[in-house]
Amino acid sequence: MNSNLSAILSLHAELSLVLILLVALLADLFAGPLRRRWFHPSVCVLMALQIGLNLTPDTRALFGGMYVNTPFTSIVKSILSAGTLLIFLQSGEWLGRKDTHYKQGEFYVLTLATLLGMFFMVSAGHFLIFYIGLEMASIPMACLVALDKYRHHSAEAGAKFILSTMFSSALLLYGLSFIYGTSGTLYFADLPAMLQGSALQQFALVLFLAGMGFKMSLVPFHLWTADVYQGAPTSVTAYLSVISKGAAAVALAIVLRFVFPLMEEDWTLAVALLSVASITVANLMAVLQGDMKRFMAFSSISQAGYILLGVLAGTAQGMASLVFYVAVYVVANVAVFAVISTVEQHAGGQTGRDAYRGLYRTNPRLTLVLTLALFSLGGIPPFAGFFSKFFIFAAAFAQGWWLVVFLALVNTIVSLFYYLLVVKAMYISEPLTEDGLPAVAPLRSHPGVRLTLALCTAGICLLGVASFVYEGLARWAGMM
Amino acid sequence: MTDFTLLTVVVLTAIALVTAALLIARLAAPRTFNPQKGEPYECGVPTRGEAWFQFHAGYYLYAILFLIFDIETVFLFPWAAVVGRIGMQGLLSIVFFIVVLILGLAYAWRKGALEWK
Amino acid sequence: MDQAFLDYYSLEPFTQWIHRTLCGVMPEDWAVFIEGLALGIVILLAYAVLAVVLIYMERRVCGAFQCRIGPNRVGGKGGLLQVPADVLKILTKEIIRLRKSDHVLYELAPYLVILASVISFSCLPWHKGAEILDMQIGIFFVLAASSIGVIGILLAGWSSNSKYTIIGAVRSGAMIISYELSLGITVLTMVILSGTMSISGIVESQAGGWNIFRGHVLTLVAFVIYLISGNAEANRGPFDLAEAEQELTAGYHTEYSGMHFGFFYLAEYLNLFITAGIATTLFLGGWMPLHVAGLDGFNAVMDYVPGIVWFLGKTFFVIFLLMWIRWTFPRLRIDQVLTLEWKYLMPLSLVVMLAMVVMKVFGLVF
Amino acid sequence: MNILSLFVLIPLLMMLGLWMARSVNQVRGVMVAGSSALLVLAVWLAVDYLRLRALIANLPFPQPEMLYTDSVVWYAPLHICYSVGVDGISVVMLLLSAIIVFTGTFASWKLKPLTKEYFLWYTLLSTGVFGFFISTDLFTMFMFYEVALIPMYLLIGVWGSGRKEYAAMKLTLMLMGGSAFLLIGILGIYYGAGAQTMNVLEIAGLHNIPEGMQRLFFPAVFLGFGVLGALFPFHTWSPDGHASAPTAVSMLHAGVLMKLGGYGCFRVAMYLMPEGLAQWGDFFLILTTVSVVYGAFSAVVQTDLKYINAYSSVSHCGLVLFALLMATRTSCTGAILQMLSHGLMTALFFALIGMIYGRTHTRDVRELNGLMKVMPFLAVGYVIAGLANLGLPGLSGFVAEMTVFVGSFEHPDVFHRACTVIATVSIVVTAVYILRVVGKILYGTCRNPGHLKLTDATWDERFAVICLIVCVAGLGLAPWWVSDTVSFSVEPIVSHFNLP
Amino acid sequence: MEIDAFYYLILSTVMMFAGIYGFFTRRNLLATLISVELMLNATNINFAVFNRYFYPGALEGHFFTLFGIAISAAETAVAIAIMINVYRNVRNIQTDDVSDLKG
Repeated sequence: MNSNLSAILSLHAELSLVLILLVALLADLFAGPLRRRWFHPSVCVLMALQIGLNLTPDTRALFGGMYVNTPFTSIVKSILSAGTLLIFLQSGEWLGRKDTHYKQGEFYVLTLATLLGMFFMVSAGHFLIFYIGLEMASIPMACLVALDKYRHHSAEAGAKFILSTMFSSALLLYGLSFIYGTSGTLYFADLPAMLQGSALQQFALVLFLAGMGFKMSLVPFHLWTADVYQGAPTSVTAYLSVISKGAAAVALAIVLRFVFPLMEEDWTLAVALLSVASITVANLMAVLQGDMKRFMAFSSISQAGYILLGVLAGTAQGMASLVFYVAVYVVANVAVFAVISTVEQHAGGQTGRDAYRGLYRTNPRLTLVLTLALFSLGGIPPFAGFFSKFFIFAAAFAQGWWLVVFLALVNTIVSLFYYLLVVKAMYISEPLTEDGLPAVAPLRSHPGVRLTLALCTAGICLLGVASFVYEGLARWAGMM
Repeated sequence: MTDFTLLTVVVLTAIALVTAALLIARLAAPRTFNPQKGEPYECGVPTRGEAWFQFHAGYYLYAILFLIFDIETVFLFPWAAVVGRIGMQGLLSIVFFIVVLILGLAYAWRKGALEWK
Repeated sequence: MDQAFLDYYSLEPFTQWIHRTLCGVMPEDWAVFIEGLALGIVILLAYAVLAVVLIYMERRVCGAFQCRIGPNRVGGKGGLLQVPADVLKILTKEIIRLRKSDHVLYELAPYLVILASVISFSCLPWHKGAEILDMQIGIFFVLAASSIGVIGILLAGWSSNSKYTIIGAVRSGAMIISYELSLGITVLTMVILSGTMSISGIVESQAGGWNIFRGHVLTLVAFVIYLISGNAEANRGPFDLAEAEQELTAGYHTEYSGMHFGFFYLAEYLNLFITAGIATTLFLGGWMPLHVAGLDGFNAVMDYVPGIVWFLGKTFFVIFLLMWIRWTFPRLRIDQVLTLEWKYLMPLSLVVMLAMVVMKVFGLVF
Repeated sequence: MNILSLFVLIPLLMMLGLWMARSVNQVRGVMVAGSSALLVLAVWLAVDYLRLRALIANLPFPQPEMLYTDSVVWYAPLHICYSVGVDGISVVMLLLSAIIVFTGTFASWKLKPLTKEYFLWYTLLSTGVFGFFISTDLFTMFMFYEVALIPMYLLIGVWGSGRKEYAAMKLTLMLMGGSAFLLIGILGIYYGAGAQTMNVLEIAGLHNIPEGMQRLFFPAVFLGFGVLGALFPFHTWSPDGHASAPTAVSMLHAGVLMKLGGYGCFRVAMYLMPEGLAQWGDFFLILTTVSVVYGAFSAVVQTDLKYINAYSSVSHCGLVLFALLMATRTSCTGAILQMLSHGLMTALFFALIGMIYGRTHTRDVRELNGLMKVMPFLAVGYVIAGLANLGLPGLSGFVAEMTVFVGSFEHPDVFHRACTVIATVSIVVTAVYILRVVGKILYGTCRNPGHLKLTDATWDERFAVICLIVCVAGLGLAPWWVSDTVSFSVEPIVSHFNLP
Repeated sequence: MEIDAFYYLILSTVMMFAGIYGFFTRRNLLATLISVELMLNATNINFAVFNRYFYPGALEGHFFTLFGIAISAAETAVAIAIMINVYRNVRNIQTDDVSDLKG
C-alpha cells in the first residue's frame, strides 16, 4: 500500500499536470466572471511552477515496467512543458477576444490533457501505455483544432484531423496486434528478444511506422497537415506543430531504438526513406504556398523529416540531437506562430504572406523576431537552428547515412529559399494594399505575446551558444 | 452443451419465432391492394415531403454523452467483480476514475449540455 | 446454510441424465441437435405463454386501477380467452407493405427487437441449474444483448419513413440510452456487492440473504433507481413517450401492421418480464427462498418451495409494481425524462455505487 | 583572453552599440570607432606576428604552425572547441578584411534609408569574416562562414539596385548550396579522422583520413568553398550579386568574402585531404583554368561597369584557386598574394564605381564619356585601380600575378604547364578590357550635358579611395614582408602534398 | 465446438481492409467514420484472438482490447461532435462539399 502510494507519487510530473488540469477545469466551471481576468496569468504561473518543480531528473520504473522514467524522459517532459507554457503565454491575446474568452478553460484543459498524454507516451514501457498516451495526445487535440466552432474552417479541420488520427491509430494498432501475436508480450523490456524480423513482424513494423507517420505528418502520410494547420486556431496550430510533433518523434525514437533493435536494418531503411521523402516533398510544396499557416505546415513536415534523422541514427547521440532539435524547433516555431497570430489579430484575420509585405516599416521588432526565428528554422548560424541541424546531421552521418544527410542538406537550401521569401516580403517587397501602406499598422502586442517572443528570441540566440543543454542531453541519453 | 451452442440455439429460436409467425400471418392474412395503403400515415391527409430529415442536434448530444459514460462500464464491470478482493488499491484507483467521470458530468451540466434546448 | 437441501431441487442432474441417455442411443452431435430443438421449443413456449399471461394481467391490473372490469366476455367471466383470441386476430390481419420505406431495415427491425428480448429472456435464473445461458459475464451479457433492442426500435422508426415513427424512434433512442447508464450503474453496484458477474453466481451469493437486505439502505435506493430506469428501458409509462398515442399515433411502430406490430407488442411485454426478472435476480435473490437468520424452521419450510415458484412469484410481484407505476403516473415530456436521468438518477446512482464500494471494501455489508 | 577573440568581440560590441544608437551620427560614430579599432588591431597583430615569428625563428624546437593559439572546449560530445590561431596567411587576410571594413564604412557614409540596420547587417557580416579567419576549428570555421553569408541577402535585397531581389536570392542560395557540400565534407573529415577532434591542425597532424573518404569528401569541401571562390561553373551568382549590391557590400564581398573561398580550399580541403587533392586536382584545375579565361573574356563583352569588374573578379579569383591547385610553394604564396591584391584593388574598383554611379546614375559604359574632366579625382583613382588590375609593375597586381605564374610554371608536369600557358592569356585579355573601359569612360569629351554639372568626390569618399590606393601601392612596392610571411606559412601546408 | 483462430483472423483482416477501402472511397464523413470504426474493431478482434488462442496464460491482449474499445469510443464521440459542428456550419456532411480547405 505504502510502496504503491509512493510509486504513484513519483509520477510527480504527471500528477502536477493533472492537478493544474483539474484546477483549470474547476475554475472554468465555477469561478464565474472572475476567471476572465486572472485565468490566463494564473494558468501560466502554475505551468511555470510545474516546470520548475519537475526539473529533478530521476530514474524509476513503475507498474511492473509499464511506465519508465529516466533523466532523459524527464528532460523531454520539461521541454514539452516549457513549449506548452510558451503557447499558453502567446495565446493570451487570442483567448482574450470576445468570441473566444469563454472557451479559455477548455483550451487549457484540452491542451494539458494532450500534454499529459505525451508524457505517458514518452515514458511508456508497454505498448498499452504508449497507445493510451498517443490517443490522449490526439483526441483532445481534435477538439482543440475544432475549437473555433463557429468558423467552419476550424470544424472542418477538426473533422479531418480526427478522421486521420483515427485512421492512423487503427493502422498502428493493427501493427501492434501482430507484434503481440508474434511475440506474446507488449512490454518494451521483453520485446526486443522476441522481435527477430519475421515477415509478419516486418509488416507490423511498417504499420507501426505508418501510424506514427500520420501523427508526425511525414510524407506520404501528410495529406491532412496543411488543411488542419490552416483551419485550426493559430495557437493550436503552433501547439500541434511543435509539441505534439516533438513528443511523437521522441516516442518513436525510443520505441524504435529500444524495442526493435534486432530489426534495425528494416526500420532504418524505412525511416531513411520517410525522412528524405518528407523533407523533399514538403519543401517543394512549401515553396508554392501563399498562406503562412499552410506554409508553416509544409515547413513543419520538412522539419519532421529532419527530426527523423535523429531517429535514423538510433544512437544516444541521435536521441540527444533529436531532443535538442525539438527544443530548438519549439522556440523557433512558437515564435513564428506568435507573430502569425499577432498579425492575424491585427490584420483582420489575414494569414496570407501578402499581409506581411512591408511589415518592417510598421513593426520592426516583430519583423526582427520573425526573421531570427525563420533563420533559426533554416539553420543559419549563430542561431540555435544551425546547431541543432548540425548535431542531427552529425548523428546520422556517424552511422554512415551519408547520402541521406547529403539530400537533407541540399534540401536546406530549398527551405532557406522559402524562409527567405517571407523575409523578403517583410523587408523588401512593397505592400499590395491600395494606399501603399503595410497591411498591419504599428501595434503594441499583448504582454503575453511579448513575453513569449522575448523568451523565444532568447532561446533562439542562446540555445546553440550555451552548450550545456546539448551536453546534458547527450549525457542523459547515453545513460538510457 | 457449450455456451456457444446454447447461444446459437437461442438466436435461432428467436429468428424462428419471427419467421414462423410471419409465415402464418402471410398464409392466414388477406392481401388487398390499395395505393393509399402504401403511404405513411399522417392522420389521413396526404403525406407531405420526406421523413428522412435531419433531426434535432440535441439528440446527438445525448448520444455522445452516453458514449462516454457507457464506456466506463467496460472498465468498471471487470473491476466490480473483484473489488472485494483487491481492496484499498482497487478502491483508490477507481475512485480516481469515477471522480474524472463525475467531473465530466459536472462539466456537461455546468456548460448546459444537459438542458433540453 | 444447508446447501444440500437446496440441491434437492437442482435440475442439473436431470439435464445431465437426459444428455447421457440420448448419447447412449445416438451420436453426440445428434443428441446435441435434439436437445437444442427441445430447448428452443421450451423457450418458445415459455415466451408465448408468459406473453399471454402478462397481457392478460396488464389488462386486469389496468382495469383495477382505473376502476373498471377489464376483459370479461371471451372465455367466461374472467375473460380468460380474450388474449388468445387477440393473438389469433392479429395473426390474420394483413401486413401492409409500405411504398417508400427502406424495406430491408423495415423487415429487419422486428427480428432485432425479438432477438434482444429472447436472448435476455434466456439468461434469467429460472431455477437452480435451469439457467439456459449462464456465462461468467452473464449480467454484462444481458445488458449487451438487451441493447440490441434499441437498434431495432431506431431502425423501425427510421425505415418506415413516416414523421411519427421517426420522432418516436429518436425519442425512445435518446431515452433508452440515457437510462441505460443508471441501469448499468445500479447493476454494477449489485455486482460489487455480489462479487461476480455470473447470474447464477449472483443468485448463489444471496443464499445467506437477499441483496436488498444486505446493503442497508443503499440497495433499496439502487432498487428504486433500477425500477425507474428499467421501466424506461422497457419503454413503458410514464416513460412511454416513444409511442405516446396522443401525439405520435403509435410512435415508432405506427407503420407496422398485423403480426409485424405484434412483435413489438410481444417484445414490450417480455421486456417488462425481463426487467422484473433481472430485478429479482439482482435484488431479490432470484430463485432463492426467503430466509430469516435464526429461524431455522421457517427457513426449512421455505426451502421446500421450488425455486421456480420463488422466482416467478417475486418476478410477478415486481411486474405488479411496474404496472402500478405505469397506470398511476402521467407521461413525462422528453426534457423531463432526460433531466430526471442525467441530473438526478445518474449522479445518485454513481454516489450509491461509490458508497457501495466503500462499504464492500471496508466489509460493512452483511 | 586571447587577443584574436577581439576580432569577434569588437564587431559584436559594435552591433550592440548600433542597436542602441539613436541617430545617424551615433551610428557613424560607432562604425568609425569600431572599424578603426579593428584596423589598428589588425595592424598591431601583423607587426606583433612578424616580431614573434622572428623571435622564435632560430629556436631549436620545431616551429609552431600557428601563433596565438588557444582553445576552449565548447561542445565536448562532438569535440567542438572554440579554437583560434593565426599564421601568416590569416594575418594577411585579417589585415585585408580590416582595411576593407574600414574603407567600406566610409564608402557607405551617406547610405539611406535604414542606415542603422544596414550597418548592423554589415557588421554581422564582418563578424563572420573575422571569425572565419581566426578559427582553427572546423565547426566554428563553418559557423562563421555561414554567418558571413546570410547578411548578404538583406544587404543586397534591401539596399541594392537593379534586379536586387533576384540577385540576392540567387547569391544566397548558391552560396548556401556550396555550404551544404561543405558541411557534408566537414562531417566526412571529422568522422574520417576518427571523430576525435575538430581542430584543423590536429587533424592535419593525425593525417589519418582513409583515402576512400578523401576521394569522396575532397570534392565536396573544395566545391563548397569553391562556390564562394567563383569556381566555374558555379560563379554565376557573382556578377549578378556584385552588380546589385550596394557599394560597400560589393567591396566587402569581392574584397573579402570571395577570399574565404580560396582560404578555405587551401586550409581545409587541400591541407586535410592531400590524397583527395592528388585525385581531384587535375579536374578542378581544368575548371579553374576555364574560370580564369572565361571570366576575362566575359568581362570584355560587358557594358555595365559592375559586371565588368565582377567578371574580372571571377577571373582573378579563379586565378587564386588555379594557383592553389598547382600546389607548389611559390604558386601557393602567389595565390595568397593574389587574394590580397585582388581584395584591395577590387574593393577600390567597386568603391569608385559606386561613387561614379552615385553621381551619374548609370553604369553603362556606352553612356559615360570624358569623366576625367568632370571628376578628376575619381578618374585618376579609377586609372590606378585599372592599372593594378592589369598587373602594372609597382602595383599589387603585378607582384601577385607574377608569383602565381612563375610558381605554376615550376610545376614539372606537362598538363599543369599547359594550363598555366592557357591561363596567362587572361593577362592580355585583362589589359584589353581595362584599357577599353578607361579609354571609353574617362577620356574623350563628355557628351552628356547632365554629367558636366557633377561634382568630384567628397571627403569621406576621398579618404576611402586614398586608403585603398595606398595599400595597393604599398603591396606593389614593398611586397617582401608579405610574401616572406606568407611563404613561410604556406610551407607546412604544401609539404603535405608530396609533389614530385 | 471450438472455432479455429484462423477464421477469426480472416474476419479481422477482411474488416481491416474493408475499413481501409471505405476510408478512402467514402465521400460521407459518417461513412468514413464507420469505416475507421471497422478498422479499430478489426484490431480489437485481433488482440482478443491472439490472447485467447496463443497466449491464454496472460491477459494483455484482452486488456488491450478493452482499452481499444474505450478509446475508439472516445474518438467517435469527438468525431461526431465535430461533424455536427461541420454540419451546423455547412449544412451538409458530404466530404466533397467540405473542401474550403484545399487539400
